[in-house]
Amino acid sequence: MTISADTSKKFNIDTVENAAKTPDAELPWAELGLKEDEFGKVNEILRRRPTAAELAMYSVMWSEHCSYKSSKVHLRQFGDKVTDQMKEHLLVGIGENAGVVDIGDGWAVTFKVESHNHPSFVEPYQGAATGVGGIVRDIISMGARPVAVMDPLRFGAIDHPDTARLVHGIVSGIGGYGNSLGLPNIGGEVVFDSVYQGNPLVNALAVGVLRHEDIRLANASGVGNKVVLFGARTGGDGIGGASVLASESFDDAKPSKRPAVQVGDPFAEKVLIECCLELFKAAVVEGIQDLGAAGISCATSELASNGDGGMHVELTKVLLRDPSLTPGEILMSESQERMMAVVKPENVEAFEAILNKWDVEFSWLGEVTDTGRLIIDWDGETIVDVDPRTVAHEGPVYERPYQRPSWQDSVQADEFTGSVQDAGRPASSAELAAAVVELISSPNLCSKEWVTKQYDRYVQGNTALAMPDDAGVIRVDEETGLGVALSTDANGRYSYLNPYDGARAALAEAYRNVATSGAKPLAVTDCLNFGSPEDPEVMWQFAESVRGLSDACQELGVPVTGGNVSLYNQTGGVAIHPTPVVGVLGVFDDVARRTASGWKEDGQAIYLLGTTAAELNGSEWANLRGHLGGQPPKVDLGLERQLGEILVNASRDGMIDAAHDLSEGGLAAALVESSLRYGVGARVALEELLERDGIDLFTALFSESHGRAVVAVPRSEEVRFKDMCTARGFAHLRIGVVDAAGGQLEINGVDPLSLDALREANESVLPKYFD
Amino acid sequence: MPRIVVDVMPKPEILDPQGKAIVGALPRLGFTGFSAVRQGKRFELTVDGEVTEAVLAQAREAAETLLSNPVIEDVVKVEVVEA
Amino acid sequence: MPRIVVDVMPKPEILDPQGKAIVGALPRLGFTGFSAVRQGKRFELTVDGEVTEAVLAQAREAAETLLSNPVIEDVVKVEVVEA
Amino acid sequence: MSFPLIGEAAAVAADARSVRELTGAKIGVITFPGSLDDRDAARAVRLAGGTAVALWHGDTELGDVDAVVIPGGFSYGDYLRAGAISRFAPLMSKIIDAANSDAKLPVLGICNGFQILTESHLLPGSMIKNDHLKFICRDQVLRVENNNTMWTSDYAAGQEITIPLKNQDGQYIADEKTLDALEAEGRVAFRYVGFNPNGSRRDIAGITNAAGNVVGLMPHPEHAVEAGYGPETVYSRETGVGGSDTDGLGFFTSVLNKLVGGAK
Ligand SMILES: Nc1ncnc2c1ncn2[C@@H]1O[C@H](COP(=O)(O)OP(=O)(O)O)[C@@H](O)[C@H]1O
Ligand SMILES: [Mg+2]
Repeated sequence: MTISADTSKKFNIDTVENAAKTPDAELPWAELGLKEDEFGKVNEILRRRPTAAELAMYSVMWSEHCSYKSSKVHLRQFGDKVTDQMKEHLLVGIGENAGVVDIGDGWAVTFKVESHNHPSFVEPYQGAATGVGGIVRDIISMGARPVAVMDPLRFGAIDHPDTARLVHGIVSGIGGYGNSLGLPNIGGEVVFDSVYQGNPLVNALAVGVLRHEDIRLANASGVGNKVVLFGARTGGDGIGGASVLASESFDDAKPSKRPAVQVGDPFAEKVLIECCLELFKAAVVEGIQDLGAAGISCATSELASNGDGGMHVELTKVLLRDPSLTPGEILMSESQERMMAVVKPENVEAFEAILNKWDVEFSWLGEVTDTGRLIIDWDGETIVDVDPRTVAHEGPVYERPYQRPSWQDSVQADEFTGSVQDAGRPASSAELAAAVVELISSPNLCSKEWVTKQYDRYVQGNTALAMPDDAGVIRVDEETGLGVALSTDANGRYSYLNPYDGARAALAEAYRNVATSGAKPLAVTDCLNFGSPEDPEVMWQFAESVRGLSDACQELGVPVTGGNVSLYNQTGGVAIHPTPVVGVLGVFDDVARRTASGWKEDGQAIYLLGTTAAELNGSEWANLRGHLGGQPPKVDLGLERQLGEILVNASRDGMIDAAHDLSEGGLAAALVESSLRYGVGARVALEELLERDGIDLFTALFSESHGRAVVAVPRSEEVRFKDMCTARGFAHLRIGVVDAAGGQLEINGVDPLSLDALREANESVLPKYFD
Repeated sequence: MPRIVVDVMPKPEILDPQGKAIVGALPRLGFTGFSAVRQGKRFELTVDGEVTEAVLAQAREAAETLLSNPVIEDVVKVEVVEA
Repeated sequence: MPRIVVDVMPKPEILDPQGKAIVGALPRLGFTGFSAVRQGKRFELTVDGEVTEAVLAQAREAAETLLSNPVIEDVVKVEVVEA
Repeated sequence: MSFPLIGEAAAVAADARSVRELTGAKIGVITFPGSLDDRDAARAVRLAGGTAVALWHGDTELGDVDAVVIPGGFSYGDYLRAGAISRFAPLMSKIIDAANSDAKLPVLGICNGFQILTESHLLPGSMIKNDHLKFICRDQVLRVENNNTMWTSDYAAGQEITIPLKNQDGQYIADEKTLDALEAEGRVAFRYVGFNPNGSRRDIAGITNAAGNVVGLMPHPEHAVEAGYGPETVYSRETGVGGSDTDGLGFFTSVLNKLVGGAK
């Protein structure tokens, strides 16, 4: 059963010939989102007016989302600041569907994070679900088997009436899609802050594994090779704007309604994954591209412009879910679960056999040519004749004005220390104990288990660490134990206070998390979530963040391999905090060496690595007191690098049995989390620390200074461990001992905290709001 | 006790993965006469007492707000049946 | 094209977790007139051509074998509607 | 004692003698469109010492296998009802016949596989949505109530094991008569202990047919077969009990031992 477009119906087909003859025809370029000068440029490129179908293509490919027109000039720094040494492990860098990193033994890993913020606000379940679907297709199209997902999420205030709707929908959407694909969810973030109220952030990361020789790229080479579209049928998804292509509508009947949202079909995608992997194994595809934003427009123009430069397709061959779609709409449709591939004629039969085995529908659309043109026909008449590069790569580039916000200085001057709120700083042992409990039962530091238990972390049988540990860890090679670790992080409050340092802090934290698990950090992906680029102050935040992240990558020697920019995240003219989500990938020779975040063995020594300064600005504690001002904690990437080396060496050489980095909530949060991980407490004394770093107990517990971690060291390894830290000149201090029998966390100067009470405080928060 | 039946279907323009899977399975079982299947929901609300206009209005509103997701579904029927 | 509607409901003696959740939510939203809710499924099968007795028989059999699980569900209706 | 490194227990899973004997037994693992834990089930078979054979739902012949595992996942997306469409796969009718035949082919249905077995009426009852309506993934304690089946003979009767559970439609239901009969005949094979994760009647996690060759359960033994990749039973957050990371291996060694021991 194959229904192609109903060519018997009469469209007013706007052919290239017609366009040449009717130069003055009115076109709805503004409604399609093109600016006047952009429309002018299209005319200039074509040396005539565009056809309706061409207009559809240019408008969607030149949109902010597809062309990165506002961000491009800044993103270049990621490439410019990459040294040869950083490139050592890069097999595929920025620009392809996802970057590919060499992890040794012929294995490679590809990973990328992307946003699906706006769709998730409108329809949380489907928006989040299709976000996972989209990023996973990027991974497949590199030739990899997807092996895990992660989901950094940001919501409005936990008690806002709309938050439960979004949390329920988004979490079940991520789970509903990812669980059905058989991809373990190995980490993410859940942050609540009223700045995200009307604009939740749903970022999704996927990681895939492949052999070096399996890398596939999105290019259409080999004149005469066939172009095929396969997977789900094309429907009217995501083409709201295209209905203004009036010149295209039916003569006799109005097109049927276009869907307001896209609905995902995870089953179709799971079948697509297995089918693609079988195609790769049989070596029957030359180039492949997933269909995401801008659908066929994007796939044809990118494949063509990355290849030998020409492609000729017949659009009526596209299998449709809704036969009333017009050619322009078919080109713009964002229907999910579709792929496009280039296949040699001699492989066509083998290709079809594999698709038939998996019951996947396909249609041959055309072939690769050497004309340098992308030509699209509708029932034999040419409706698109363009240079594909002008569509895919030569879109407009803006140097948008940017300007440091007028309020930045006064915000930075408003320190938490010395502020009115500071008067109530906890000091007595009872107050400090209450403060610890308040901290770990806050929306941002409470247990995220209500979320994570809705995700399958076991499927595929290779998950060595997942939530609540610092990084997700996946075995890649069953024989050797070769594997990877991943963590994503961002702190919107730090970035609001200082976007340059905030971005560096995000990288530092993700890097630290990966090292804490025992993996050597190798590469970076990022999802830059910001407000409107047309607001110069937002644009400044963006520019500063990219500058900060790219500088930091250079300092730490880890390249950005790919990512995503999400702009216009604002409601009622108010932008979200700048939120650069940074994902770091690290590698293990043997994941058996991975370090979990909780201690277990009675009597092991607890060490604090790094030094603590009075850095409470932007902290979780200040947030709980309703304060946001001052400069965020200082980032010293030299120290981060040293800390990372110590953690990785210690893990590899069996010197530590547990490690947990310090980040939001500082030492207090880390001690509680490491105790609750396996329900094993500790006795801690911080007097020496207070003396050494010149701080009080409250600061020691709640400051968020970077470059720190706590580790549990077996007695037998203590000397070796201390010697290593000393040799490297890295601050280390024994602050306590693991106490398996006591059932409590005992900190000198703080009332004892029973683990049962801590667990109850930590785990009851999300159920209270969302069950 | 009287019941009100509410029928909810995916909007026609929206992809219905479940219906798609079913229409694929039917011919394999020898059911060949069907070209499309869509799967929706049927709710039976038991009314406490008599079905007044007010109760019916409540059912209609519940159908639009709670029982269906207006972004992707249509309420196709709200109807009283006697048990 | 003509359609056949098949309605399937959970058996009365089977607990229906979705219906239970809905009946719990209704009063919180101010809908107070309902004492019970059950959630079932509604299928719309599009018939290729005319609805003959044979097609209807197919639909009835599909309803009993594929569209419902007799252990937990009852087919409550198989009915032709014209589009 | 330090935390077992990943892989240690796997290496000692079966001693050298039994491995040699058991590799002769072939255990088929069937893949449907949307199966997810098929490769994991095959790995479990191998780690237990057997030979895993990949089976395809569309095949019309069962071929040369001594037992079959129907793995977990979302076959056909769990659309319509979990297992409803897969039950009609060509290979399923062969499996149904072989399970009911005198040869009594051993069949283990895990999660989606269990759902397929009930849809096929190889096992009574059915699964509906979890009572809390959400997907749940957790380390779950089970009691082995019947160790006289092909898949449980390596456990002690009443033994408590911890294996992962992950599903959306895991609430086991059947009418009272059926439930009473299952209890009376000792066909409740596994019960949830400490926490019923989905509202299943009488805490039932898995059941067996009368002959003991067909067993189905919702939790996933194949995810508890390798140290470091199983539930964190040594210090589990979720269960608070001790145990090992490899409690699920017994399912696979049971059937292999039975097959090699001539029970086939
Ligand atoms: N949305 C989510 N999805 C999956 N895992 C999550 C999610 N949110 C938090 N987690 C996990 O919970 C744990 C605690 O999160 P967080 O405190 O943000 O970690 P960290 O401070 O180490 O970055 C981590 O293991 C993290 O990966
Ligand atoms: Mg951490």
